[in-house]
Amino acid sequence: MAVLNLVQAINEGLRQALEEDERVLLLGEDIGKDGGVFRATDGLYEVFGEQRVLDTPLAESGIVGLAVGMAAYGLRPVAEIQFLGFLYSAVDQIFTHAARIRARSRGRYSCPLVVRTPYGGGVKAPELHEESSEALFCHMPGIKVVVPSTPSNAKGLLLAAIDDPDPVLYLEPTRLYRLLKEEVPDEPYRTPLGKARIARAGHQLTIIAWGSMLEVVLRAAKDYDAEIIDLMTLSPFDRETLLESARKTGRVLIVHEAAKTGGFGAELAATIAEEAIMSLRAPIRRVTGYDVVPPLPLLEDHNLPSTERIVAAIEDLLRY
Amino acid sequence: MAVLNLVQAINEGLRQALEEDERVLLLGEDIGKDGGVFRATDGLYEVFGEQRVLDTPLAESGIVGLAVGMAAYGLRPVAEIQFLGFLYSAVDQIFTHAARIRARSRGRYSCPLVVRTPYGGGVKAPELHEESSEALFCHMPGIKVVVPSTPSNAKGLLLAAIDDPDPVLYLEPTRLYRLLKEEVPDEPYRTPLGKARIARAGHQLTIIAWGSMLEVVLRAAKDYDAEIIDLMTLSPFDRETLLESARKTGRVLIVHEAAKTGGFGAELAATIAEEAIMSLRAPIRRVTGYDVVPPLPLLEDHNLPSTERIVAAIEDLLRY
Amino acid sequence: MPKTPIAQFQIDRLSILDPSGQIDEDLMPELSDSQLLQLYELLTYTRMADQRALDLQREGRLGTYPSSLGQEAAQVGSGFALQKNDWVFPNFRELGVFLCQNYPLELIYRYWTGDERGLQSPEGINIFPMCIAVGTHVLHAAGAALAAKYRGDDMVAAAFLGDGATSKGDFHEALNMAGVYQLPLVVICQNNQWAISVSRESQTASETLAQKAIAHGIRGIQVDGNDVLAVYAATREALERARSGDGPTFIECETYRMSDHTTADDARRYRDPQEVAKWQERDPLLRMRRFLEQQRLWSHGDQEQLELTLKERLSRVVKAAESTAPPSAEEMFRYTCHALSSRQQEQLKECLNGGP
Amino acid sequence: MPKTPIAQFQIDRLSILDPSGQIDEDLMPELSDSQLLQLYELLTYTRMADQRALDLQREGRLGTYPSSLGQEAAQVGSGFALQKNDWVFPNFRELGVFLCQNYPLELIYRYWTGDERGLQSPEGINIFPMCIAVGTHVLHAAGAALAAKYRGDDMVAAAFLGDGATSKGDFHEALNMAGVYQLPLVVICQNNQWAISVSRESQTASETLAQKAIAHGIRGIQVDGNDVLAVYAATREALERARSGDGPTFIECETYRMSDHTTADDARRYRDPQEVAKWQERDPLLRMRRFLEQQRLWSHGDQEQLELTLKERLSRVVKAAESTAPPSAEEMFRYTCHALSSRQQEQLKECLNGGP
Ligand SMILES: Cc1ncc(C[n+]2csc(CCOP(=O)(O)OP(=O)(O)O)c2C)c(N)n1
Ligand SMILES: Cc1ncc(C[n+]2csc(CCOP(=O)(O)OP(=O)(O)O)c2C)c(N)n1
Ligand SMILES: [Mg+2]
Ligand SMILES: [Mg+2]
Repeated sequence: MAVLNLVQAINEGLRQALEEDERVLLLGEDIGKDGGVFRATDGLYEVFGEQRVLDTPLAESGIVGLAVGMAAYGLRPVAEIQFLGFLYSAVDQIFTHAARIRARSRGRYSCPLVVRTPYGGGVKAPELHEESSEALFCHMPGIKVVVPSTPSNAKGLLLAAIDDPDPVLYLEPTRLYRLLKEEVPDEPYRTPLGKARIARAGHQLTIIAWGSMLEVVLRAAKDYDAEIIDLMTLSPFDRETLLESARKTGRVLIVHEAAKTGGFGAELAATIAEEAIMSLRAPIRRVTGYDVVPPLPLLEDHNLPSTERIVAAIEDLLRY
Repeated sequence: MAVLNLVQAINEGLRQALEEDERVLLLGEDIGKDGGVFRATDGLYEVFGEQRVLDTPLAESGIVGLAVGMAAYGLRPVAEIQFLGFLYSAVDQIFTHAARIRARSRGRYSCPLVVRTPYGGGVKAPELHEESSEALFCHMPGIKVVVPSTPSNAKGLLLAAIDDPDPVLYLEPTRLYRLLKEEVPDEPYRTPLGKARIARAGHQLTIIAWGSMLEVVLRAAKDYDAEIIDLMTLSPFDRETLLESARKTGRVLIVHEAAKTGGFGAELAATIAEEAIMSLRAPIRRVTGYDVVPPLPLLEDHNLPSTERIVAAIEDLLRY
Repeated sequence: MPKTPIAQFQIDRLSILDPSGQIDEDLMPELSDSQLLQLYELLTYTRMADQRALDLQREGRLGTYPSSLGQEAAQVGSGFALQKNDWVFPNFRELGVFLCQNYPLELIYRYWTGDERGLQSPEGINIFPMCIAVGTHVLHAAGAALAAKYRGDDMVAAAFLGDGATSKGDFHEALNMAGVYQLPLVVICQNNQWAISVSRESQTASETLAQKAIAHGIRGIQVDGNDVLAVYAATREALERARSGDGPTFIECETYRMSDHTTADDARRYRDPQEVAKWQERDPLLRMRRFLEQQRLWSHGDQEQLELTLKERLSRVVKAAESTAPPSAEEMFRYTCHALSSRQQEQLKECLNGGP
Repeated sequence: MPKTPIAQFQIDRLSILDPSGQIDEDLMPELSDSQLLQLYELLTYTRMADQRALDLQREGRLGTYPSSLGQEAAQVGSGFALQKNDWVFPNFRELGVFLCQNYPLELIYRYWTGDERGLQSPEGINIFPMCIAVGTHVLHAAGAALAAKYRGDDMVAAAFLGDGATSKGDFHEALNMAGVYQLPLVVICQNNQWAISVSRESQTASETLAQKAIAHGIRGIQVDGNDVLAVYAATREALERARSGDGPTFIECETYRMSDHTTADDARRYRDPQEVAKWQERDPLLRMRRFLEQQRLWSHGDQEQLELTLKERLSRVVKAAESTAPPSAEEMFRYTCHALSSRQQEQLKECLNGGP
């Protein structure tokens, strides 16, 4: 087993997908010769050539729309959008087409497409380079949303996403790209979509997080007997695991980077309030980014959930 | 006072806005000579001319982007998007620009823009003509989301939206356009944004709805002592009114047309579960559209919340 | 200010068959007599099937419907040139193209009653679902073309759209991609002069729509869209070039929407009846019929016979469409993804128990 | 297949000042000696301010930064032609345009440290915030132009973008709108041959970028973008036309990105150093200096003096930028909407109490 960071694990996953299945093609801006602005596709153009690793013109709706056609024709395109903030112009292609072609054609066509994109904050990058608008895509029946949190689940989830017969939005926490390294099995393997992971078992409260926030939560909660759930797939999310843990601990804290109002934490809280409320001993708390336009680097630390804010919420919950 | 239906009330509101303020301009597809596909702008082109009522090329991102520039320059554009389903290609202009220009320029520019669009189901219309994806826009700090439910609040909310110094998405429930008529004051008046309305006071449970669902809820709950809240503004929503009612009744039901997962009901439930849970006697229930691709007319009644489903949820809540 | 010219472009217009039924022999594409008759039958079938849809709509037996009246030549001329292995990415107003591909008409009728099953293209017919979101589907055609090129398949993707659609950003992104990758793609624009109430002149300041190709370094041509032979010839040439690796073409067919935009529209609100009358004279069926008659390939009796046959066929089609059992609610769930989430399973159960 | 030509188009290229410093007298725009010197000073200031930003970035005193090296003529030539009442809609690489408008350089430095206040254009300077979402801002320029036309204001909107941006749908939607409404809009493309690692040829199959205007029925012209006089002349002509109601123009300035895409990029991964060397010979400053020297308007001593002056000015600017207090967290809330929701009020309180 090699010791890899998250972006290396993704690179390895992509390489193995290309090797395993000639239907797999990569497309995106600067993913060819340049190897991607974060080097996620480093070396793949050289090995697989411009037939399978396509540099595209600067057109995000175009990239996704093209990939929809490729997927419907029978390929398994993996599109890279350079940053989540640039996916907004492709929302129409995702919502109107990728998510619906199976339903619209009553199964005659489908869309086995993966859209990969770096996302999230904490990297002091320019405007639109730190968006965390995952919730938008979780309200759209027909697509899946996946967020890895470690090198090994990054690779496994990516390969599972490529296998999936439906479109998957695969959000790569930029802050984690080179933050942690771990041993990653060499062979291709799949981490099932739709299943959460108990990152740490515990009894006093349940904390739900994903992506880059998981790492913050693990640090913040290290002195508490918290059950920490790494959601990994946001849509469809693993209701059973969440509800079981909420029923067990009776206290729930949800942490995400995105603005609070309408964030994905709302759905998780609502689900628990609908299905496990009778087991709760305390309010369901959310520690999130504020309801503000995502700030530039000098202010971003004021906006992102900090260990202090998480600890304060834990303490508050434990008082009930 | 004239007796108007909802689309007539909107037409009157637009006319009065054009009369009152020469900064107000309308733009959109087919809003000129044709008067809009639902006749919302009927007669306005004739009165105000092509300088103030602009037919646009077929380009939704273009319409919103153009309006952003007009608003920043000092006008008060009111853009019509023919159906909410066609706003997806303008999401980038809304999220990246309309919602952010004030923050990005630190107040030097702002975006007093209204985007009007028919939305919602129950009218047996073709694909993409019955979308109810309001939740997407409620997760974006910097814009407001408004949904009228009666002719009189339609006019008042529209004029308030046009006055607002920030961008407002004004969603017009298509099913209500000609469903109900009522007396609407002749003079221009404003219904404040951000305030919910108690459509019916009650004690046993709280039901929250908006737009076309309000009418269904009023019918379904007629034999129950339910407090029915018409949200009217979804973003920012009237937290105080909701929490007060939830604390009073101890039982909450939320009804919306959109798919359940990640719908705006999630935020409302989460807010109540965070701030009023200790007063609740029952789970927070949501009766919503299913998590499916919005169906075409022959199946749509299977998807939209029915009075039966609402009654079943009420009965269920009252058992606690 | 004087400057150095560095690039020159020209847009040509092709027309072969004039309103009186005369053809330009030099330009006439190779078509056997039976093919010529087939073209005329398809034109007629398209018109009659369209009229039938309008009748059904008026009787409340169909939902909102967009008529193809007047655009039959643009649709049949291009649809007829396609090969079985080609893929079609239609707009929503291409009845004639569907009929050329032998797409079951009853499915089309069912679609317009609000039944998704109407868009389930039968195996062997590669038609994508009609695209309601105007202009967004050319990218899918480009993507399929790219996939076919990658695989070495002998396939051309044909996308259909209207004049209004050329204003959408996606249209340009698609043409640009097609140019960059030299895709086997033919984009066929039915410039019917109107996008609901917005006239061609209010839609864009460009003199022709064909010249939009120039922006993307690909071929563009304008064709008399009421001339089935010119549309056929231009499409066939573009398909051949695409098939032989010579890249994409954009074809503007100048035609006219003789009807309202859809059955929900009233075109008298915004357009001059004289304009409609003027185009009446350029009717695409009439001129093909005149040509065939002049060639002694067609007679009054043939016409009567054809109309009778088609009428009977249409009755059978309507019967088949209307005797189909309505779709089941379960389908909403089945086709959203390949598998149901646990929440969808619960919802399906509730839906089947509770009913609407 | 023979056809009838129905439309013809030509793209011209304008160039006035050649690399050796010779000008084409016939094409030379009216510029006083002091204006010519001003142009050269702006070119030099742009280059030195850019170099200073790169230095600051290397020292960790600035965030990611996109250099304008090599594109000074395209920026200064166009920026200099603008009038005070015109509005500018920049991309993110137009340092020279900002400096032409007297936009405070310290604000630009502050912006690139990650401070929104850097984009708060001072009253009297009508520059829109730099646009990071490539190609999306031309629509805003078109909207402002429409508003100005409606009001009868003597204003032209000038939008700046790169070659890559011409692939975005929004760019085309904007040009089309501008054509339809005949807006007072000038769109200035800095074709610097690269969009990060994607070359001009891989970006689009069109021979020139200027011809993209043809799709929308508006004027398009190519200019030698390293020739400050040609850029100035073309921009001034376009502005005059726009101002006099003659509609929009699209200007392609052919130039070259001499640096990496940004400080986060390493261009050696994807481009040939020989190409860079070739463009080195066409340096926009050098040729203007040669011209001025030949005109006896400039000497070695002047150059030394100018560099000294600018160096001192830059030190003051950096000091001003770096001595500014950091923004307060409260600003995140204050500028999201004109008023805070009750939830935002609570959040603000928490934020100010808790700190990061
Ligand atoms: C993106 C989008 N915007 C608006 C509409 C509403 N609409 C339906 S058809 C139409 C006009 C289309 O005009 P054109 O492309 O010329 O096609 P035609 O209807 O003439 O066949 C409009 C505006 C739509 N379906 N999709
Ligand atoms: C919509 C969008 N997609 C992707 C990016 C990432 N990105 C930043 S600059 C750039 C290349 C821009 O090329 P060009 O338009 O030629 O401008 P240049 O950088 O050469 O000045 C890319 C892809 C972006 N900022 N916006
Ligand atoms: Mg049309
Ligand atoms: Mg460039």
